[in-house]
Amino acid sequence: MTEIVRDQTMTQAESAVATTGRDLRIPFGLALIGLACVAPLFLGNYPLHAIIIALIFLLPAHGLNLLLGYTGLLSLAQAAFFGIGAYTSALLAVHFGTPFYLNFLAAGFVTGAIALPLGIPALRLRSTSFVMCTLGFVIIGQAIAKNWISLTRGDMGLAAIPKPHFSLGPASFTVSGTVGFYYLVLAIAALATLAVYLIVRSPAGRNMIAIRENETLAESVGIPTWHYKLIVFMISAAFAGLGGSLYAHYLTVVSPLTFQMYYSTTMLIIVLGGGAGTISGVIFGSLLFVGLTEALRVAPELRMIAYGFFLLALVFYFPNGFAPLIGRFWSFLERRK
Amino acid sequence: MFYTVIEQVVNGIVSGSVYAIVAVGMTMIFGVLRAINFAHGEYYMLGTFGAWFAIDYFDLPYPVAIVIGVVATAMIAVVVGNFVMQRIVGAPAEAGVLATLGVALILQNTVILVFGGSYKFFSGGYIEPVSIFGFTLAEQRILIIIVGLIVFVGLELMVTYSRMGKAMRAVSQNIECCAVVGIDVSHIALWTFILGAGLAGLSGVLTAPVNVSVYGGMGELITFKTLPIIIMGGLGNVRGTFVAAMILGIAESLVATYVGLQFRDTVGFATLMLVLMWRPHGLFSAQARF
Amino acid sequence: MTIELSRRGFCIGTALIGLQTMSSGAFARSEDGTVKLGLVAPMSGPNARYGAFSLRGAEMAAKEINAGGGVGGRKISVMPGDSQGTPVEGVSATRRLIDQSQVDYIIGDVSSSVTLAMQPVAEDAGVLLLNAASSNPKITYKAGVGGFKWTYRNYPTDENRALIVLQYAAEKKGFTKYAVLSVDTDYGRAAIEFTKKYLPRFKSQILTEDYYKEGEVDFRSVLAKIRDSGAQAIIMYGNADSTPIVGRQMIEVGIAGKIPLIGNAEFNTASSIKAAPKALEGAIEAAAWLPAYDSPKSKAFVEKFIAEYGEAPNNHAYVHWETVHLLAKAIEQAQSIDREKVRAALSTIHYESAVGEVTFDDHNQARLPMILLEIEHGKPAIKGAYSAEIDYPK
Amino acid sequence: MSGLPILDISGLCKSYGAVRAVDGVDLHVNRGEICGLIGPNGSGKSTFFDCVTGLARPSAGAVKLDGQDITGWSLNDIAREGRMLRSFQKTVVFSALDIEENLVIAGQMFTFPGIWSTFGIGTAARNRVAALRERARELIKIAGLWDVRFQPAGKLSGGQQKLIQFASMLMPEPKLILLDEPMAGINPKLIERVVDSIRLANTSFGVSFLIIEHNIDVVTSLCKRVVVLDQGRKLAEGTPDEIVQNQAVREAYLGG
Repeated sequence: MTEIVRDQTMTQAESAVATTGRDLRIPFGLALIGLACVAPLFLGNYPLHAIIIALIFLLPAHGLNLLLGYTGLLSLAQAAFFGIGAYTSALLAVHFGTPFYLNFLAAGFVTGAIALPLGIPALRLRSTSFVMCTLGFVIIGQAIAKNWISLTRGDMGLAAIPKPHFSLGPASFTVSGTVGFYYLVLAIAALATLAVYLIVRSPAGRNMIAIRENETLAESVGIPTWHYKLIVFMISAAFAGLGGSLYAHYLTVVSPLTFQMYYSTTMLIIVLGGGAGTISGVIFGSLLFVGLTEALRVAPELRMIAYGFFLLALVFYFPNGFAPLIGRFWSFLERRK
Repeated sequence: MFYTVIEQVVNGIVSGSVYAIVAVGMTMIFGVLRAINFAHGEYYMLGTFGAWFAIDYFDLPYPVAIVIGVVATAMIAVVVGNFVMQRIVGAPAEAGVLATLGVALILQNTVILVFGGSYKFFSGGYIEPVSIFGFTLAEQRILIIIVGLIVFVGLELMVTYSRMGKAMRAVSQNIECCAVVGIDVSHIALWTFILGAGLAGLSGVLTAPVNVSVYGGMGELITFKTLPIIIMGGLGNVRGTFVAAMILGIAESLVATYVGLQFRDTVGFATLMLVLMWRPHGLFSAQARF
Repeated sequence: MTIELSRRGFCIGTALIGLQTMSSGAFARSEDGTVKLGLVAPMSGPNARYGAFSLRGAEMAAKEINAGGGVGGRKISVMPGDSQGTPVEGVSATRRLIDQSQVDYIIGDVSSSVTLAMQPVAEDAGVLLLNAASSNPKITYKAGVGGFKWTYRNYPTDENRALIVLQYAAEKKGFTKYAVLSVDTDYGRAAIEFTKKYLPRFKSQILTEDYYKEGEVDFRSVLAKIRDSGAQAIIMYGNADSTPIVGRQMIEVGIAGKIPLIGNAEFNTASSIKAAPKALEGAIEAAAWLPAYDSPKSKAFVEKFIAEYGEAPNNHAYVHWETVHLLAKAIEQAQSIDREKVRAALSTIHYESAVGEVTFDDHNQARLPMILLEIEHGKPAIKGAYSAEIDYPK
Repeated sequence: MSGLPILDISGLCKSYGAVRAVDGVDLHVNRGEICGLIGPNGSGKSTFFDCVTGLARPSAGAVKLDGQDITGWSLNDIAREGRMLRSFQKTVVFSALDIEENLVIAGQMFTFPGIWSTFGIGTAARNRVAALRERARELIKIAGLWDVRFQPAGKLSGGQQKLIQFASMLMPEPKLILLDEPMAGINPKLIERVVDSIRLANTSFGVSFLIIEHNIDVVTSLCKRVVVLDQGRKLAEGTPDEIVQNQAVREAYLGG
């Protein structure tokens, strides 16, 4: 079930039922935010690193959630846009020495713009062919990164991407340490989450859900499904590009392996595992599937085997991922006496 | 110059045959299960590993290793077929994509975990070069072309004359009707899957001697090469798949020679995307199944 | 009321548990006296074999040192980090070793692309990065007086290698026309770049130029092109795993024994030669070290390695073994595990390695000889050891 | 102006390869009229509907809505105008969403000027949605679905789903509604309720209807005029009584 439905139901219920107990959702949410803000005080550098990676992956996952969870389009292209974003940022930083915020915005803008000509032919295809086409973007993206050597340095990758640097008038500072980067990524992730929230709660979000539920019916009530799909495809690409930019600036290197199926699979697991069509599920998913595996230093093979079994379980046993669980938790917090 | 072109075409036919043997299995699986099998290349890898294991650990001769490789693949396919593939009959396309993606991750990484991720040396096969019409080819490559032809003719005969083949064709055309006239769809799906996976395994074993190196990640590359082939060939269309495989094999070979080796692996998907933009349903009709 | 209490309690409880579990992740630098040595190498992925050899070499050295009482009474413990052979994972592994395992020194990586990406990370953290197996010259162009003061390299560079190979091919074999078939990485590309730099000196030219991806299996098209191009030798700077494949396919297209391979891609190992004896006959290779190298220390290492692991060591096993010993000597000379002091000791060290004395120049680059060999009658024959002073770009 | 028919279709053709599914049909619907469209299975009724509403592109002919030529417009272009809406035989609701959401979605595109404005988060957008919700609640009450309004639409019975769909189509206050077998697959007890709703919409909201229906009783009670299609051509036209008496129509049904 979608969040919108649940939320609406709750507002209705609120007016209907006399409230005697306290709704603990807001205090709990504030506690979580507070915890996130003070995390560096009691977390070591390494757990912070794991959370940073998880928050970076949250951006493309949010994008994929808009596309898959809300609009119902299964796309494997997130890794391609993630890579384009990373390279855009890295190239700007290395060649022109532009500041971080410019590279970051440019990454989002460029990937969104590239998604337009790619989306127009791809979105005309149906299910399987669309999936293949998006997979093609990843493979061709990698080939371009590998072979356009004069621009990308090929397999050698681009190294020594400068750390984010901000200057406001006379004051300037460089985000170099893990803690500094943590706050930067946390702020960006929070803004991105807010943006997604606003999109899905807007009338357009409702239209996206209508398209997911039944495209022809959506057309028949006047929703220009084609335009919406294209716009959402571009937004989701832009999110992936922003994530890629952060990734490049955090790790200070990019290589053609940024374009790989593994990243698309990871993003799929985050979205489907956390619960497609819910925002809290995607946040939970990225912390669990990326943050925790990174923190526990699970060997890559074991991690992928676990991902594989998890995908099967998602398809056959719990198609909504952790969403029902999270939903129950929220209503547990909200429940009155 | 002309000689080189012909030689490259022959090279292309060899790799085309390899792709064809893998891709027909994948396309038949699509026909019956309506699911793109993202794990298909992994069965190719499993076949190779089975044969490598037989040769490296037990010193068995290559022909025995072929049998072991194919049988091992088929046995794994029985397990996967029972637990995964039968369940995605009739499920939406996305479920098939995700489930087979999961299977691919499990198979590939289990093999890497067990045998290590590095390259292994495959020592079996018939690698002595022979000369035909002035071309030198390893005997193994001639074997690949011959097996490719046998598989093609065999499949054509099977779907036309055998009971199982006819049932497969029926299921691929209309799944609801089959259930009505008493064809056990899930049974057919399982056997089609085992046949397809077995063929992929066979292709792997046959290719190993000329590719020399065996490693856990090799299946993914094959999956990525076969996906465009089966879509261009018209999903579920065996003849179309054969033609598409040959076209891709030859195109790759020519690109490697005249454009650059580094661009070869992109040919498949680049062609696919051009084709999809021009004809969204592939080069060959998907209606003419089997 | 009870329900509400328990719910509130639950919230606070969760927060506390979270605090507790997370804070346990941040442990302080260990003071138990061991020397923590991080080893970044490809432990998984296509180059996992290199990582395995590197780790065995390093661990064997650590064992030897610990058996002899450690360095200044401290034991060495080797902590592996998996780079998967990719820059991104390499940086991740390096950070993990520095932040989480709190290592004092890092040895790594094999692949030049990865090492180049690791340099700024080690520099930021002020952790000594001692490279033992990457050959791209840029690594030490940028080190020492070039900038990164924490990067050292105990391995000869490609510039050296390219020159030696080309010189031998031109002067002893009389080759002037070459085809290039190298791996598409920093290593393969840089080696060709430096080869090109010295081509005019030997009045030679490159006729065809191709780069292959790691994991490539079909070289027939390219080899046929090379056959028709009229090249006299194939310059190949690649990884060991491709050598048997290239060799076999050279036999197939009929150039084995006619156009030899020159460069570096483990042409000299028994397994490569066994895979395609005809193609590798006459191959010329410049290596930092090879098992057949004739010095007492080298022979003893090979024997001990085989006794320990039941397999002959490769180049990577040797260089990592030697580098751990080198580092131990530096620590001993510094009489401290203080990083700054160890770094200073390294800069002035005179270390007797199996291939000769090691000293570092002002770019933190070890002065090391390159061993040149040719495969004759199925066995590597050593043609001499060459070394050259590097001209750093001003 | 009011003399003009609300929908005027002339010479509509649709071919699939060599097959002519619709072959030169002329049809009009007058203002305020409930017009029936019947014919045996495979006579081209649904294809005709698809061509008129933009789901399929007609091969030839012209469709005029309210005097405006809308031939070749896409389904959402036509629907977004809010003048002519259509229903479907099988799929009728957004099944995961509750009734109110279904209705709000059905009304959204007519109150927001352009796609970009739907991404709006300001007061204007919120007020628009609030107004939609208000109207949705009214319609839910009229349709008698108030008690089940928070249930996912897909969980409700076929008849209730038809009512939801019907209510959805009234959200933008259309002038003409095309119904594709509104009575198919619903409980006979509910038929009366759906018929009443159609009549109510016709009389109090002034909506015209074109209805494909197999249930001849429903057609007779609702429609003043009935058009019969057979093999893609118009076979007959007239009052329900005339049609029932028509020899050609009887043969077509018996023969088909």
